[in-house]
Amino acid sequence: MAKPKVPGLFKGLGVTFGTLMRTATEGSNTIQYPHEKETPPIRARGVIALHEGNCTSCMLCARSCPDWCIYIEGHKELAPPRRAGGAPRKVNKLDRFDIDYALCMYCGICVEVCPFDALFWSPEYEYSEPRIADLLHDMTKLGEWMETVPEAPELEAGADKKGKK
Amino acid sequence: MWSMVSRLKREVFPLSSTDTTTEAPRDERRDAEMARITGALGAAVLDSLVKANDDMWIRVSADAWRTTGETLKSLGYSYFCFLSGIDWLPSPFGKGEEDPTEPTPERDSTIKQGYTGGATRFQVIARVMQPFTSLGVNIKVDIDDSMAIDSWCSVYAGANWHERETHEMFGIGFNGHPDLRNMYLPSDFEGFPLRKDFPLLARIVKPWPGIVDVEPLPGDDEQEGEAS
Amino acid sequence: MTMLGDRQQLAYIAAQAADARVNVELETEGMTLNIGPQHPATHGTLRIIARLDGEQVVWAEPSAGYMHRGYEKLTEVRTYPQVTALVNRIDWLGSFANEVPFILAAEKLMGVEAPARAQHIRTILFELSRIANVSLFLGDLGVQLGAVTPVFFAFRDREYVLNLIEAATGGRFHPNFDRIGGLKDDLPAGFIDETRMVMKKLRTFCDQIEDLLFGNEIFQSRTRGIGVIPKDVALQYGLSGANLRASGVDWDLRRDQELPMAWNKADWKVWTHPDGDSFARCWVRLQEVRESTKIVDQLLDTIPSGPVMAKVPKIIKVPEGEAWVSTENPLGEMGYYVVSQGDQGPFRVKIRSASFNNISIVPWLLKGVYVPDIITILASLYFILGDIDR
Amino acid sequence: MSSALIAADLAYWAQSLLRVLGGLVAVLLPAGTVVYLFLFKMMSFMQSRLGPMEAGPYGSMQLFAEVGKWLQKEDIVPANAQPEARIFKMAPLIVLASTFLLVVVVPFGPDAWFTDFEVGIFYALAVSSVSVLGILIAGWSSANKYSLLGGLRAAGQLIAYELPMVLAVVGVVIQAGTMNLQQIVVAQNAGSMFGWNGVGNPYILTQFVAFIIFMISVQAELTQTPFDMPIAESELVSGYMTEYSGFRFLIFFIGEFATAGVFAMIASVLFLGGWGVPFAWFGWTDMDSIDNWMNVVGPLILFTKMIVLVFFIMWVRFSFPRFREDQLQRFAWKILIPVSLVNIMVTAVLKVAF
Repeated sequence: MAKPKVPGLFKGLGVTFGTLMRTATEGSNTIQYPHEKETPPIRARGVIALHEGNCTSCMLCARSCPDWCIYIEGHKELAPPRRAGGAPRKVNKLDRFDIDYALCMYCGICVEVCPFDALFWSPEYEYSEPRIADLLHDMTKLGEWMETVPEAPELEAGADKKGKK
Repeated sequence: MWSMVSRLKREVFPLSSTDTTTEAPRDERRDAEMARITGALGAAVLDSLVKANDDMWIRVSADAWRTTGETLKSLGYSYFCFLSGIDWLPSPFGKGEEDPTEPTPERDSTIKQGYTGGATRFQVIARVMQPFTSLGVNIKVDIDDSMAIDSWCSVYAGANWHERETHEMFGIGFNGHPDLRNMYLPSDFEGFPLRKDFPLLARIVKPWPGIVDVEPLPGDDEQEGEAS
Repeated sequence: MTMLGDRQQLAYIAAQAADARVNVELETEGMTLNIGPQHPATHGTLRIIARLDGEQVVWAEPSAGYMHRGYEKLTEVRTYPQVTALVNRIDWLGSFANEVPFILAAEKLMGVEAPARAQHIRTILFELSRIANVSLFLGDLGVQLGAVTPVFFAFRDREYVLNLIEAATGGRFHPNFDRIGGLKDDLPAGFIDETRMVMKKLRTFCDQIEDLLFGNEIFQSRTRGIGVIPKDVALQYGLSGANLRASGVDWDLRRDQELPMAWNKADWKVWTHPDGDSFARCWVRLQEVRESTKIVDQLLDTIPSGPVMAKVPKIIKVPEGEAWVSTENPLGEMGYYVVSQGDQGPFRVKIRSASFNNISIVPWLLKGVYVPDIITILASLYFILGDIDR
Repeated sequence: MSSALIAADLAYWAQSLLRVLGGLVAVLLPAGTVVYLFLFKMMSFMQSRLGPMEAGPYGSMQLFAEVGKWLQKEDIVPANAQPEARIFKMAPLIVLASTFLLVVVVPFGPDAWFTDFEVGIFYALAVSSVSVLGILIAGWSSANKYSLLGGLRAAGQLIAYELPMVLAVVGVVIQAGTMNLQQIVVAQNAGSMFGWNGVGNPYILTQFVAFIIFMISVQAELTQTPFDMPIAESELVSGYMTEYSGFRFLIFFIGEFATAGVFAMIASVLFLGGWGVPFAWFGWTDMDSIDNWMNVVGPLILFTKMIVLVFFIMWVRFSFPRFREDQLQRFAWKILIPVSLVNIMVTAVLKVAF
């Protein structure tokens, strides 16, 4: 230590004064929230979006949910055949797909297990409600979130590109 | 003793070459350690198990529980890691993941103990470690119908809270424990939550949402209504 | 050294009692002070029942359980992936670090090992969560001792780390990123450069905290010699992590235990302090943040390429067996004793959390100290309520 | 003293009204400025944030918003404090009263003062202790253990720090040869150092030790960090203020910062030359030759000096951790008091020698 010893009390005063000057000249580290917003990262788990057409009511997400916050009901329907002349297919059509965000703990297991790519994460976060019951998002509301779902991010160098979806 | 142990550490764990491990010497290390433990404990050890490159288990008789702690401490296992209980009864309630309209499935209720076996439904498991070498030993002990065992408080001071927790969660008593009040639960709470026959109400009061609820086409049979 | 702290405390109490006996007519009944469950110093809902003589503590005992969530019971009805989502809520400030030992235990039972790249990234995220956790401790320490500014510095710079964790895992607080056999996903592009910059900021933060707090004479007079834990007592109570190392025990599970993680691929130092007092504990933690930034920096240079997921079946069934894995978490030794009976979920999980042991020494430690020292000692022992109550 | 109050020929009730208004301005204006400038803005900037930004331009109306909020809140008296509710309710007023009593003797200009006591500083030090009573009453009557501890700590602390403060002032009094604050100001500005009167003779230069001790004591008297054990939010929740809500808390809050402002004024009167500028700059020699415009500029000068001193008080407050109660007492009795006694001795010897 070649530097002369400064009493710790004055060093501490220096730190706070330095920060004062830095905030005054370079701006603060905070954001004035309602006026400007931070963009969350692409992967941020904000809200779950539902692509209704892909869902087959297979119940995998509802079963894998750790706190049982997904409710699914459906019915069977006849859909036009894939090839001309084929028999009409029987498909499962959703009647109800609710996620209770008051219970959801944002673990993402449902999105991960979905075998038909019907669930996606969107980084949107502004959906707080004054009434807790309004946090139960139904099919249409979950479908609206689809517009906000971003593309998956590029991976870091050295990653195994042919990996997952 | 500290210096001895730390020298041992330097010999066994050269920091730079930890990634080039070879299986054999480590096994010898645990085997030797186990021989030392069983030698010191003598007849108290009912069963022992060394898993190569993994861990050590011993099961001791209930009346030798306190002396086991004392002996292990004198063997250098001065770090108290944890103490808890295990209820080996398979849960009579399952995971709550069944259709309430179906009849309750038959459940296997045979008690099947884990490593080093056992004879009773409840076991107490404790783990102590040798600092620096990071060798640890898991000690199990059977709890008979008296549901009590000697306390380790006087051996490892840290066992105090762990025993209190085990007492309230499993109902296992600890003779000689200074103060077995409940830690978490209200003092008039009835039942022992971590016993398997204590139902987890959250999974019982709410119906499982995983039941397939897809209405079949009007013309279809009931059997075909199952989800694909 | 061993007996010294104890004897000092006993002598102090004895002297107090003698004083009280002399002034019989002045002898007053002690006052019982409930510190908590709602109290600014018990970040969470710990309650400390202290019997006071004036401002001196005659007897004190923590009473936990106001946030007991019964995780050990909950794990019994959950599958392994679901348990992972659960356990990162135990120590909510260093959440990724909670997942790792559980996943390692499950991997041990299944006999799989994560690919090298996954191990590397795991270690990086583990250390990032340590930084996020302990840097908040450093700020909070200031608040506990009456300095308001450090905690804002801590939140400021911790935010960068949380942003990193969020960019990689999708969750700021609860990543749920670790999977049996590897990781959920690879790192997003740009993560490495970003992390390097953040690590620089964190080192500046450490310097600032050192100047603002650790060098401050008032801080030193408040923490030095307060709450001395001798080495053998620390071991007996099962103290771990920085609390143990501050008592002079040179033991770090990251270095001394072999796990399929990448700590041994970096060059770093385990800091210890001979004093065992509150200052030592805080100081060791400060150094640990610095070492963690070093570990992260070095590991970023050497991330191997390849997959991040080993071959594991889609529906995970863990074979019968028992496994214990513990790691050196931000708060200390965090371990899971997993008993499997071949099911999709564990049969029994014993969660050995660091704070539970760390805080169990409090009744021993608080005898004879003053009310402000209770706060100092609690702050320096550093507990997270979720980690005590589980 | 030559001239009386500016409006000496007004009726008594008009004079009283003017005095009351003036007192309110002299207490509330500094308090508001201190809160906005230091508590809201400087503290935030030191912590890399901006502080309140929504109410008014740059958040300048925030204090009014806060006052509005507090006034709307319920005035809660804890159940156990009900039997003595009157005393409980009275406590904050006593604390605020001591602030108003203090500002009475502060001179703002050659003719701008409320009263002109011959023993002004003696009076100021005496009434400043009245706030201890209020705090002790608040702590005791709250029927709360934390409040009680806080109140007792405050009593012990304020008594311990009253003494070094008095002793520090004694040095100034010896040098000025008067206890009248107005004359202390004049003595500093009319004085000269070794024949050079360019800056007058502010006592901060000759009485630097006393100045430091006085400021430390002020810090303790105001219960600001590092001496904020009576409040100690991490230990005692909020000390004697714990049970107060609504406008009674507001009074404590305003009282704290108003007292900070008033004490900073007294310190600048004692050590920085008060409202005055060195008289030699304008060729004044004594009170009577001062131009009348100093009655307008003087308060501004005093205000500026006050802001500078409060800046230091707050800077320390936002940077330091707090002492422990016994350390504080030790610091007062073993360091501050002996040092100030030595200071008095040296001052006296030099006074006699020159």
